[in-house]
Amino acid sequence: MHPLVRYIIQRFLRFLLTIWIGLTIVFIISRAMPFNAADLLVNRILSYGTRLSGEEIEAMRRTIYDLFGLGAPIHIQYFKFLVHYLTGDMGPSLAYFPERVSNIVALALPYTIFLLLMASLITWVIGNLAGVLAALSRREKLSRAIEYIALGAQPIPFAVYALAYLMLYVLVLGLSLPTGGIVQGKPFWYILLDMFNRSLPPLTAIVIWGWMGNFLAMKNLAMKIKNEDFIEFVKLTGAPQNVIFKYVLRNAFVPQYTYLLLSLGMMFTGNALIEYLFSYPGLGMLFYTSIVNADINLMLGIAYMAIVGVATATFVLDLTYPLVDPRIRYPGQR
Amino acid sequence: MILVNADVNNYLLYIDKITKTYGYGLLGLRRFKALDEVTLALPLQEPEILVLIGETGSGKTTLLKIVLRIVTPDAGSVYYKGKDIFKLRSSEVRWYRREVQAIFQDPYETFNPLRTVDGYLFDTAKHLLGLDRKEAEALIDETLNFVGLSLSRVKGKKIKEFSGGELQRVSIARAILTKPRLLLADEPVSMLDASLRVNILNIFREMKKKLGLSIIYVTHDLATAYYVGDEMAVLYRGVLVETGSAEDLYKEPLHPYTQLLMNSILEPDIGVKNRIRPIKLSSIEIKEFIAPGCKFASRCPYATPRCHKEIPPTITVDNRRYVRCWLYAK
Amino acid sequence: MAKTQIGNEAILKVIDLDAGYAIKHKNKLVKFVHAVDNVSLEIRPNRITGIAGESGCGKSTLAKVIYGAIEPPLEVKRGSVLLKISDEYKDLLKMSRAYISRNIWWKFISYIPQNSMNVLNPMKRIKSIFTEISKFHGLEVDEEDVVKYIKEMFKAFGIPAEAINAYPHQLSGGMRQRVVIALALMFNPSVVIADEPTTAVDVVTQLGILTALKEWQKEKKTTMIIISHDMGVHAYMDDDIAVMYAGNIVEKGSVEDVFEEPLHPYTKLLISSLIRKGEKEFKWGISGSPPDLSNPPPGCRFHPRCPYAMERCRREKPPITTIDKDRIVSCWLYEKG
Amino acid sequence: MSFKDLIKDRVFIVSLSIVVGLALYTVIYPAYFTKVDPTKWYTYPQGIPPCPQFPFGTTLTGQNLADLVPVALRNSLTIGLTTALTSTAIAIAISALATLIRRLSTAVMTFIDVMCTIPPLPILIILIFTWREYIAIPTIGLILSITGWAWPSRALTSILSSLRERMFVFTAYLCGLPLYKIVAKEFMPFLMRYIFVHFINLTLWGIGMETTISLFGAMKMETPTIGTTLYWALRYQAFILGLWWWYLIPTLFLIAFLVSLYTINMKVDEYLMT
Repeated sequence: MHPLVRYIIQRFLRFLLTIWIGLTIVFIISRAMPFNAADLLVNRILSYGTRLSGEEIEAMRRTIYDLFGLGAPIHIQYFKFLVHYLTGDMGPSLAYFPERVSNIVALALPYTIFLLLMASLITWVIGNLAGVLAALSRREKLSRAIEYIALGAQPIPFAVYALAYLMLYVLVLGLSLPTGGIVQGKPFWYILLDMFNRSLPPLTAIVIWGWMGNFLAMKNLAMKIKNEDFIEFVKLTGAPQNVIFKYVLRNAFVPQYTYLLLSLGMMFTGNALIEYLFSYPGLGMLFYTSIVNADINLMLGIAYMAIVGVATATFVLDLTYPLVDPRIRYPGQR
Repeated sequence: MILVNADVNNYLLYIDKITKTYGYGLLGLRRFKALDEVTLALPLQEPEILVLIGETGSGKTTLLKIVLRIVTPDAGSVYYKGKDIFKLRSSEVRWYRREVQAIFQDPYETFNPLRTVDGYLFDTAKHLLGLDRKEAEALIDETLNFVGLSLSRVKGKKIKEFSGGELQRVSIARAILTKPRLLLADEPVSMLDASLRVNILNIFREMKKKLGLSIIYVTHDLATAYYVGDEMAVLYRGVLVETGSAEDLYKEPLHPYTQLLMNSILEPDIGVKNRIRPIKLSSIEIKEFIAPGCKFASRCPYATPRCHKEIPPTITVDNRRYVRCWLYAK
Repeated sequence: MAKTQIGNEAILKVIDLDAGYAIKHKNKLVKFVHAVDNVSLEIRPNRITGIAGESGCGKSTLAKVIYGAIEPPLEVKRGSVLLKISDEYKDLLKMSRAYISRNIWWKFISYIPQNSMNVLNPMKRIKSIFTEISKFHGLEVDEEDVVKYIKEMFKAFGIPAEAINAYPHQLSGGMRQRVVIALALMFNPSVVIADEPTTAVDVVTQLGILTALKEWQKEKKTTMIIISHDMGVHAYMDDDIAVMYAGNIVEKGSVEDVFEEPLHPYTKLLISSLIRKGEKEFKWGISGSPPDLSNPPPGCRFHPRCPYAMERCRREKPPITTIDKDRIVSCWLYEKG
Repeated sequence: MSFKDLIKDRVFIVSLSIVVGLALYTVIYPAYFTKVDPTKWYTYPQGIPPCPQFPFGTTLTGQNLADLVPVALRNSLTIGLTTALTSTAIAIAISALATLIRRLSTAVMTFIDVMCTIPPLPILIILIFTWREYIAIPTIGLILSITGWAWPSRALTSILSSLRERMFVFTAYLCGLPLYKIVAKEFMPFLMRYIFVHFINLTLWGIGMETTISLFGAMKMETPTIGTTLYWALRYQAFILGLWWWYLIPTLFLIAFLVSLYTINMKVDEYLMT
């Protein structure tokens, strides 16, 4: 079997494993609550004032229990939960009852994935290019200055930066935030264009901050690779400076690409907060509304879809990894 | 060193048909034999230096790790003073560790760069001999003097402050601290300067004479092998191709591979230019391990079709001389 | 075995060279390791010259300086390295780094580094490493020539033909080392410097590599400089040999003279301490260890380990006495008049 | 960079004193100087800018920032520290498991990589949101470390698996050292540096997550932390109304602490590296 095929199968199995583990975590959370989600829904409905008699309430409570699959022994519940979630049926949303969670989330997911991929790739490219340039350039002072800025920003939490940027964006620059719900019923390219316009403000916010992390990681890595044996040797064979730059970048590319693949999960945190602050209609915004409405079911759905979304994005990027690292296409001897 | 399976009790060490296979290729499904039924023995009464001759990838390091109980073999067993070392009771493990010690090829990798070198000596004293720091000091200083150093020279220093030769002496001192009966040396001099090797080998000879220590000395350099060895065993791709006393092997190497090794020694005098037959380099390395017939067939000047198909049996030349080559089959 | 003398004028002259490593901490000089001290050497064309000596005696530093690879912390205090290019001598140390790396390196002089097991770019195929090198020097070499050259060299050095498209991590250490040697001989340079070409390699492979290098030298009339601590390698390979100790050249001469009648005590010890085939009786090795080059002992630097050390050796540095043409020794035992 | 240089290094001294000073301030001030419970609303006139009587000014919810900020900072730090402690402990345990038991290593490494790719925010928000009425401040730190251990254990595993192959591990084994001693004597000198760096980064990450989650409103909003203070500032439009002291002063305290903590981390890392 060709090593490339073996690699793709391996990555696909890991993709399925991620979804399974993610799903198990979501199940554990949903069952480890101090109160019972179904009771919450029943009380919520009763609070709307209803003229149902005693037994009818009991009957409704049983159907809702069954809907949530409660009451059965834990492994049956788990199995049911798996089946439901894998088929995309995540039960009703508490706040917008009887709207299905999957429909709500399905609208917001593309926005989030679009922003997540765009933000990660742009910050990754800018950060790494700047990092290599800084490591190899002869202009010491400039590269040191950039490094100090990046270092200074590291300890500051992203949330604090997000608030400061929001304030700068709205109050100082006086720019408006595009609001309004999710566009529906328009041709595909129109939605895409609208998605791109909507994502510009949050995207710039993330990129202005995000590149620094990659910059520092690449600068240290490039400095280390610059002193490797094969770079010393290629200098001795008479290679000009731009070839050395190309070699260092090419060899630093692999570990940094792995870092990108794994960091999508981390990037999601920052993205969700920026989506909420900039009212960008992604999972972040949806999460905020579900917290305000205490809509547990919707939250569980969002958590699950976030895991699926990030896992898919990682899997897609993973497929391009063999192009980056020849050791995958041609494994060593023994 | 008799290969016929005799009574294991009157041998210091008896390695009986040790076999170890490793996986390679897809998910390691295809197996190849790193060691193929290797049988060796060291006498109990008087100390002996057995030289194990083999190039990188001949399986010698795997064999040493098996004797040190770091790696477990797939088949065969190892007896030390009659006891199977893989069936030792937990109390006997510490005894075995005291009796059998080892030194390694690269002196700068033997010690942790962040730790002081004497730490290893005090650790050995504490854990294997139960001596605390004060009691161990005299013994350590005495052992270091034996190898030409002293505790004051070594105390509180890290590997940066030593030359390769000095570090190898400290490594030897650490190994002989517990008065072992067997020392395993994995190419101890190949990383040192050619001119410094003889100093270390002289220590080996003294250890055998004065401490009654048997040594398994692994190398690919036949000159040093003859200088220090009593018995020799040639290992090629996990197969024992020739064994015998040092004199026999030096005077009359039988196996073509031993002859090739003998011819490749570069000696510091003018005659070497015309004494050496220049050789063509072979380029088949991994394939040799899985070759059906004699592993050396692809490089052997006398190879016959039979060599490529069948593994030659072990032929007894006289009571202590064995060779595994079709040239000598009856 | 008379050497044909094509104009025995030296192809490479090292004159009064002083170089070393300036170890700085917060750019304050902490110590200066004086690795090459007052070295003069003439390398004759179409011959193999060996530089022998223990680890840490400065032979690798000398090789780097001869090659012109001066990079901090390596500094040249004094002296020049003259390379004969189209019949006139040019001092490598005065030329600009850009000029040397584009026109001199790999064309006139090439360098095989010390641990050449891991000096190949892990991300490039072997073939593209060979093709790219020609671009560094503006040589328009088309693909077939390069592939033909590689196949020929791989056959000579026993590297499997399919390795041409392999990545470095797919080859064994020994094979990568031979690929680097093939790389260094690519443009048929007139001078090749090989720093410990066969350490950490098995005895049989070592003989194979040295034989291939020897045949290449004979066929292409290249000048080679072999650096090794093993006198056996020098005996097999060299035509001339220079023995270095603690930064100085203590003895130089043709390999026949030096091996048949070594003069300097250190050379004698270097040769006698090597174990020969069939030697069983006790032998003395060299005691002690090489001096610290940042503060070497006064007078003759070998006096602490020299069996013949006299009072004078401890005080004064011995002059370089010329025994006869190209045969020198630096020791008070041979001081003239 | 010996220990003496570290101690005499001005920048190190300054940041160390800031960190210790702020830590003491957050512990001593609430204990002795606050007369009123800072979490109770409307105890003071609302929206007064900083003046002699209220050095840090008051909020629109009628709380005196001079009392609120130290308590908020202390709570944020406790969350950060508990996250760092638990996550580092879990990371060390899991990376030791992954490297020392060869059979398990590929399985555990795959699990670590999977946990790195799973986005932590939704899981943490749900857990904290559902349990917010029942848990104290340190427990939030424990919840955060459920996902916090993934990245440090990935780094530690790669270092440990390269150390495991080194020869001096065999030497230590031949010295008769038991397994835990080998880890302590051979691995620890290498690991100390990374464990310290990861500990500090986890503290920063913990505090960052706490701020983000409270901005989402998932925490128990009454408990004073820097995050909840910012949340209420956001809800009461402090930004637009220009009550700069309400959000600026807590943030400046937090940034001062974190920046000096990070500087200490850099300096100690440099020292441990030699």
